[in-house]
Amino acid sequence: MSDIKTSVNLCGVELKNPVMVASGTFGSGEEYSEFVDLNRLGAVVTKGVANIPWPGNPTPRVAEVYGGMLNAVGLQNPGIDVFCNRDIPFLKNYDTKIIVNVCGKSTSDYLEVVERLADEPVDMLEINISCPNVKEGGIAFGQDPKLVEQITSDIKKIAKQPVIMKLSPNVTDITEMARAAEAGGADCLSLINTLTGMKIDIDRRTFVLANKTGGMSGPAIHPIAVRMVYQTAQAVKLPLIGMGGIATAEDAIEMILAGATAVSVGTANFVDPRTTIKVVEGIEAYMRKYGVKDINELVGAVHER
Amino acid sequence: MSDIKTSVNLCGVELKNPVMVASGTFGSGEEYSEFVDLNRLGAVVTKGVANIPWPGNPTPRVAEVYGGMLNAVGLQNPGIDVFCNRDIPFLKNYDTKIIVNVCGKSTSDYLEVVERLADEPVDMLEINISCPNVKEGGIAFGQDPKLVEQITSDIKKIAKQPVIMKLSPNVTDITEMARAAEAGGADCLSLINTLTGMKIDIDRRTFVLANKTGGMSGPAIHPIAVRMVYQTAQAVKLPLIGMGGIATAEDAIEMILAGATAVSVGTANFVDPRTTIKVVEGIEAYMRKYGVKDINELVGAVHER
Amino acid sequence: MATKFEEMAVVVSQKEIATDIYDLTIQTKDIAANAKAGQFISLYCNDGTKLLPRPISLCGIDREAGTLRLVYRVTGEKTGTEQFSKCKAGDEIRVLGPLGNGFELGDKKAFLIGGGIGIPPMLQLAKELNCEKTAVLGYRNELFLLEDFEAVCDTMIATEDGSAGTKGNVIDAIKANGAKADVIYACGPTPMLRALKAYAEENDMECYVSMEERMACGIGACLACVCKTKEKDHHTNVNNKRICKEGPVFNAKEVEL
Amino acid sequence: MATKFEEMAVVVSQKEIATDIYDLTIQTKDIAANAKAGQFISLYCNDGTKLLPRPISLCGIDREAGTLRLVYRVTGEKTGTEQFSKCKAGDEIRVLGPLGNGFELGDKKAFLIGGGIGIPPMLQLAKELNCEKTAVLGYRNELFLLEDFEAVCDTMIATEDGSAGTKGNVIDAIKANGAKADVIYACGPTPMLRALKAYAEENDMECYVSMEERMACGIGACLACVCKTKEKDHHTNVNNKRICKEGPVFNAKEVEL
Repeated sequence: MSDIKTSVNLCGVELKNPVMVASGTFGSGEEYSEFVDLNRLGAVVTKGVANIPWPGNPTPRVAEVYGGMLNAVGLQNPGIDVFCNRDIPFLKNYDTKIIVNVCGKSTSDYLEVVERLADEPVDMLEINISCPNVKEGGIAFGQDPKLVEQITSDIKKIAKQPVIMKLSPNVTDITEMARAAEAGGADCLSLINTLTGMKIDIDRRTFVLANKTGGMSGPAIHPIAVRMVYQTAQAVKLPLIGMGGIATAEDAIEMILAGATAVSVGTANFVDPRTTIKVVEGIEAYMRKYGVKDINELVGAVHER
Repeated sequence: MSDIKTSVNLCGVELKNPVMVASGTFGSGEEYSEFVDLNRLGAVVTKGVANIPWPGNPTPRVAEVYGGMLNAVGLQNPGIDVFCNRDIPFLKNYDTKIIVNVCGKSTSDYLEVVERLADEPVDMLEINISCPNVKEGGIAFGQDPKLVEQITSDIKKIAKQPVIMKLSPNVTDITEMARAAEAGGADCLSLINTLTGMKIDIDRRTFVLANKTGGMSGPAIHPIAVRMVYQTAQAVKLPLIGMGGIATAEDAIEMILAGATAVSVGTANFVDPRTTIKVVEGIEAYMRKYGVKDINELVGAVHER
Repeated sequence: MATKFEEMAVVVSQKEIATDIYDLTIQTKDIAANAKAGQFISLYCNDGTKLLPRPISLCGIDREAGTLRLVYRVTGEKTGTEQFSKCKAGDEIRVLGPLGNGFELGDKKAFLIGGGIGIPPMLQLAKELNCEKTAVLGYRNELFLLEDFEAVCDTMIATEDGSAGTKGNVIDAIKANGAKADVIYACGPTPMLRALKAYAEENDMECYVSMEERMACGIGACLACVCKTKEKDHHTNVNNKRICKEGPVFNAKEVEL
Repeated sequence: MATKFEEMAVVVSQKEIATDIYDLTIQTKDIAANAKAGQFISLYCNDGTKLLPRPISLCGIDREAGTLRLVYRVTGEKTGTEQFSKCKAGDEIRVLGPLGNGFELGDKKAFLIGGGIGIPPMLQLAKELNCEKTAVLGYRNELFLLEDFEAVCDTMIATEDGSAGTKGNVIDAIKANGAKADVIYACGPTPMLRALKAYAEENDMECYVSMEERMACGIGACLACVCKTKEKDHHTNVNNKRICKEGPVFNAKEVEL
């Protein structure tokens, strides 16, 4: 492994490799630790945590769609207290970076969590302003550039860790949201969250999801994610974490070439619990095949035909 | 067939069934007439036609993606004169409705085509204000509600046929665009056009498409289309033509239940040239299975679980 | 200690035993040896358009041979289950398991109640329970697995159309036979489980139900397949237990049905 | 009059004849009987994640037996061509064809020039051309189909590494052999076609080239696979001919390369 450098630096945080997991697809790592050596991941991004426990949405919460899935879990989470007492200590057993995904229904919800995390041994915060499955907060913040900038700057005032703003793809122009987050002082951006979709059961003539709509993820959305990462990389100077349908090392490399410094594996964890490790190994194999000494050479390296 | 009624009425135009084709995937029908009896389609929607011939984009113009494809053909078309002299007479040989898709780079381009079509024997006009692959016009119109309303009302002033406005999914809120088109006097809406995507060749580290980005279509985008059709059906009173990833009768019925009065088969024509006929037959089979006497009973008939 | 295994299982045999009901035996490497009655496994399609695993309960476990018997229903055309139904001896299916908690084996006089495609998991339980036990099987009309049950325990059946056994549902069959027990183990449609929960309460019986919900990960990470519980759950502290992890078997008193 | 057919073709035989080069024979119902040299067919994957057909040129046409021979390259892992390469006798592949214009057969002294995976379509042409003809085949290093050509016409070869025939490209081989002809038929990489177009102009030869581009529909409807042409095209009147419809064979003078 020593012949190639796979480590990347995300606003001061050094990851051993660019492969992390997408929030909400990996819990806090415990369930997957039976299949994946968490020490081999660049970072674990936890499921979103709020100031208090959230029960989430009614079931059914997931539906399969062509090449992907819809989810409307609704950010069920145990609240920041249980999280700090249980999930952070669990993750501290591993040599990987800890990125805590933060959700809320109001600015003060977010700030309460961020403040509570200030003295915790976590490496970065990812702010979920783009969950399509909760009525208040979430998506409402992520679709308006003024609100994006405001909440970013409010959070940055008190955050002790670098702040990643997670962007919604359900917008006309993702670069507008990216620039707003940059203007608000974000350290990093992650994109894309899920695209809002719907599935109807034609035999029962009902919505498959109790929530009617759900966030679409999986390989089906990958080309949209690559496009948005590319556009965002052209628009801002911040490092990007690319996600959306990454299931193979090839998908991850495509995202890196588009401009992502790191990548997250999401839905693919459900399809094969060892996907993350396969992506780590596949990136190394690609680097060796093409004589890439340092993965940073690949970031944003797509060029005209 | 007489036991069930499959005909639908789109703002005064009676289609024998709700199945049509998506503009740009079927030419003007000639190439597919070897595989499909055009008399069995509710309507043929032609490839977009402008006031003058357009050469389109450089190649490669298409790329395959997971469960779909990207295209950046760039609306290559022969211009309205050739179209009126060749394509309309061809289609008049068949007992199907003719819907002409109109594209332009400026309002006056659109108006010139609409005016030229005024005395032609075509049934409806579909105005493409949402093509992501041409720099001027197209998408620029479709992402701004003021422009949508303005161009709709300009066209309605001179159009002799009912006007369908074709909406872009690359927006934060499709209902805003739908309401703008309704306010401008549109007779009908069609949605969704393609989602902007990108594919990178990781071996060459180049964009697969000469145009860098392309419009994504195919089954992968179906859940997003269903969601947008449902939302739009709740927001406006106009009849809707649903499209986006319809490859089977089940997909078509899902779209109808979501609120579409008619549906268009697009990319699936490339996958199986007889898809349209299979959808027509599959809808009839579904109606018989569930004792649906009139397809209009199904339009928007999705209900809560 | 790894307790779950992802494997390429090999089909040993498969046949259709009733309309759309398939009886599949697969050879596993580690799963069968570690499985118990009431657990399930996830089966993956070989088709990139259907990404999520299909949870299927264990109808039989042969720990020595390392084989699992799965009896499942094909839910429609172009479905994942249809895909599995076409597999022949020697074909491979990717699987993950064993998953879920399974039944706790007690020694009280028991009813093992299965309704429709909830019948199969009761068979392995019938084999493992070392106590007085009666299987109560509810069918629409077409019978399956009946001889398998009759070989291991007393069995009574109900059919919706009365074509065999008691006409009606499983509770009708119990009443018609004047049968009694101290504990119910059950798997089947939610209305049946709901009725059994009420029946157990009325008759002061314990009742354990195996539940179903749409799943994604199958291992407790995604929080898709929760059910409402009386007690706060361990994971989120919000009365939402994970069917794939804390379940699928719950004490009926603990869950909303 | 239908001239194109969508069919389930049946694999008759398949073998790998060089690294990643496969030789596939399929039984068709109507396609072979209606096909000519230089045409192609579209092959569909059996995998819903790969929707677009793969155009593959015809290496051999047996109109009486109704079979087609396809010699194609597997372009990578998890590709459609890899999927085809795994088909065995008796397997079905959905196909559409014959597509495109094919070569017009003349009687002038001809070079049949193939480069790499452009070699296969020249074989059927060699069989059909009733004139003086020489095949000129350019390989990287590994030879394939050579004996097939030698059985039907004079053949000269070039290899990039000089391991067989002339070291260099197809034009080097022609020069080294001092060969002359009046017309060129060619299929291969664009740089080769470009060089042949120039060579033909210099030597006052006719030159017909078979071109490639990414396709979607394969029948002329989607306008994906156009090439720049000197003349206005019939379809759009904008100097863009459709490779799948007006092509894939063009007079080199008519197209930009």
